[in-house]
Amino acid sequence: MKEFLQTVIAYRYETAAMILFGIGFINLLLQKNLLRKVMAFNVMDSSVFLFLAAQGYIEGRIAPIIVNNDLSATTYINPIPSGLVLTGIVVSVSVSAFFLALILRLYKKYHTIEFDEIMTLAKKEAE
Amino acid sequence: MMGAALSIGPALLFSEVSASGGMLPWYQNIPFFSIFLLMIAGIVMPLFRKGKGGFCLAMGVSLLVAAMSAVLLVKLSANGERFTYMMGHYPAPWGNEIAAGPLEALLALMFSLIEALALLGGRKDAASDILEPKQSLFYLMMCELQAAMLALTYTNDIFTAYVFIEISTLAACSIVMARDTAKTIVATIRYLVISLLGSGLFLIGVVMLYCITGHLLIPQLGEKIAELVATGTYTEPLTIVAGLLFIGVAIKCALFRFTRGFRLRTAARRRPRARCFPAWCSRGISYCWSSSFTRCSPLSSSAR
Amino acid sequence: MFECLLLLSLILCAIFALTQKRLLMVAIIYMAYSLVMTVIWAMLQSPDLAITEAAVGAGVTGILFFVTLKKIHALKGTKDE
Amino acid sequence: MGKKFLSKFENWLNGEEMPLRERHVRSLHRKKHVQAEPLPEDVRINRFIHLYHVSAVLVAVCLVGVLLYTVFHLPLFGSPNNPASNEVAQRYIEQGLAETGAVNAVAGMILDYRAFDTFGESNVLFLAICSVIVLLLRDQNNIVVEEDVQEKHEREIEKANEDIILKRIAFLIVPCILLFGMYVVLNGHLSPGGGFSGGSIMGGGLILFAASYGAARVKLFFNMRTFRTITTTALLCYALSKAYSFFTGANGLESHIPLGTPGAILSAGLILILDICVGFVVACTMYGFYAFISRGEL
Repeated sequence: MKEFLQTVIAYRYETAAMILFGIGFINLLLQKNLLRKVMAFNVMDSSVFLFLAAQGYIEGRIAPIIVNNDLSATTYINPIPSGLVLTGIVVSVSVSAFFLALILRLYKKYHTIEFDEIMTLAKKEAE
Repeated sequence: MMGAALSIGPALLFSEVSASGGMLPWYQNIPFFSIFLLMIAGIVMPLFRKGKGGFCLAMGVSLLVAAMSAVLLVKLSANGERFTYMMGHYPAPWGNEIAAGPLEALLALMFSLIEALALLGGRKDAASDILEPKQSLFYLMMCELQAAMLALTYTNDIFTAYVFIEISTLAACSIVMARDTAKTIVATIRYLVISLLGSGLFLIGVVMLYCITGHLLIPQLGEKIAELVATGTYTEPLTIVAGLLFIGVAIKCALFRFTRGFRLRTAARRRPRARCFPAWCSRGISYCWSSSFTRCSPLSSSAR
Repeated sequence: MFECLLLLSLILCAIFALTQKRLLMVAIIYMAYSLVMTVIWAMLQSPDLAITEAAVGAGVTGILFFVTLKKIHALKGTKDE
Repeated sequence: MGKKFLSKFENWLNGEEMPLRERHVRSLHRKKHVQAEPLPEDVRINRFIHLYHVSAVLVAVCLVGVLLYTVFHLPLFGSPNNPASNEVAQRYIEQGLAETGAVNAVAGMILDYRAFDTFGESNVLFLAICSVIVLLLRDQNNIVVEEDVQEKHEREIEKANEDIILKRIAFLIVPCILLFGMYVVLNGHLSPGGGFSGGSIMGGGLILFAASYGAARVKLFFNMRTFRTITTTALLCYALSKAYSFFTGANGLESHIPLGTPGAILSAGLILILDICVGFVVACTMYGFYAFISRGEL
């Protein structure tokens, strides 16, 4: 038990990220409210970014912005994860804006944002 | 599937031509130009007020790309050549790169022809179903979708693949909802949610793979994974990563069923043929990805 | 220690954000989540990410959520209703 | 048999309850004289939803378990010799200053070494704003009369209760926000930040201005036409400069772009120009999202 706790604390960022990923995933599957689905998607994506950024961190080193002409790689953390996360954040913002626009259009038509109600209404309309 | 991919793997790895030093043979610039032509066509598309100009531009560019891919296919299949092309001034483990061989050229030709046919077939429907000011935006989506498919075909970098998968998702969603009725929007939301699940799993797979190997380019990944498998380190994470990547891509590839059925059943009145394109694309992603998995065959061997 | 506290609050924020009844609370707690994330990224020595997350997660995404809520008439108890 | 199963599976994938109903009818036919009481439809749907919930929870719990198990086998957090910090990261830091001229290694990496990704990313933004325009632009498909009436009513309320505090504060801080955004964009290669973060700060400033002073004020200098011109020009500039650098790089040509002295504001070759382009695109896009979602026009 104690060993397990020590492992969890050693891998605290990764553990938290994976739990957040699970929370986002399950809510994306189960929530009927479309706005909450968007939230869940955002939580899921940012948990992956947290995981990635934690992988680039190295104990006792500083951000990769060159100071005092110190060019040795042992002074700075790994810059690659930061760059990848930056790209990923843009993608997730774009997707959530698109999702919100879709929700607005559906609301204009059906006056609800509960997905199962929308499906029922759509089916009724088709018949 | 992984096993089948493994068996054709070595056959695809023909001679690698290094790209350093001096001008390249002219035909090696074709993949780069075809991707950028499509993207630039997409970027200037909103300047067209009417659908006709957009249609002409999209059609012209996709025919041009098809012709270029055909030339590339002829050139490469003559001697089974395979080359990599640096995107920038820096060689492989540091910069992005794209790679092309006969198979990639064939796929690119196929995509361009399908796109051209879809544009031609869907032209009348698009003109009648989509409002005039939005038609050029529809053709923009078609251009960007094709650019994303070509980039997915040629790319040699797994994170670039993620970005272009997202581009293809957004563009395909916009094409699905182009008719702008309530039914198409409901279909789009279902498509989007499922594809977000898929891309989330794919992203986490890419990230874990990066943590284990420290590389993002597929050839280096392949070498590193072969080394890891040989030394027996990180075997469990590797297996799980392979599973995650596979499930993510599989969810994205099987997508077309989610929209097709709904559209056929409720909106079968008259459907623009252009909208079959996303379906073809998600099939295409699977072909691309099975081809790129073959390039780092150790990954597929660890999946067994 | 402080890191663990931040991570715990992150998880709590996520759970609360997704279980709240009122959509307004969902949006507000999501913004708090983004803010905690910003602090964590600053502690992980990635200032680029911290700036971006503060501007995007707590700023623009939050505003977009509020505007959407206003459009779908979910802001009960405010002057708009 | 296989074909039937496949078609059923496809129907299930499409989310229809048709197979359920069919099966029910068939079972009724089969047990005609057993007189089975048919279950009401909502009970069956409820049962299906229940099953879906249980299986979703199971899948998610399994996924989290597997992921946690994997995570504990990954390289240790924060250790200096984990596989991710290899020769790639080393070169980005040790030679990044000489090769790209950027003091901020992250900016040098995303805009020079791995620029193709970043170009794809700005295309994602462009696609998103175009899709939002397709969805929400006011036209004959997209006008609800009652909503317009209500919006007019709301605007009257707004005019009657002008918020003096909001206006004063916005008057004070909007210039500061815009200035800070520009600073972040222009110093992207020297300090944390860059085109994307600076652009979204500027977009936030514009949104605050529009929210406090009314969108009509913003329309005076920022309408659909300027929006289209700025986005297209900036993205085209980005695409062409990147195409030039990719083409020269792959063909082994000299790029002839001076890198300048590291640390000066006019340095780092293309990175400064790309940052400015991205900043413009992102600021326009963020304001565009707000404007289209709130009003359906710029």
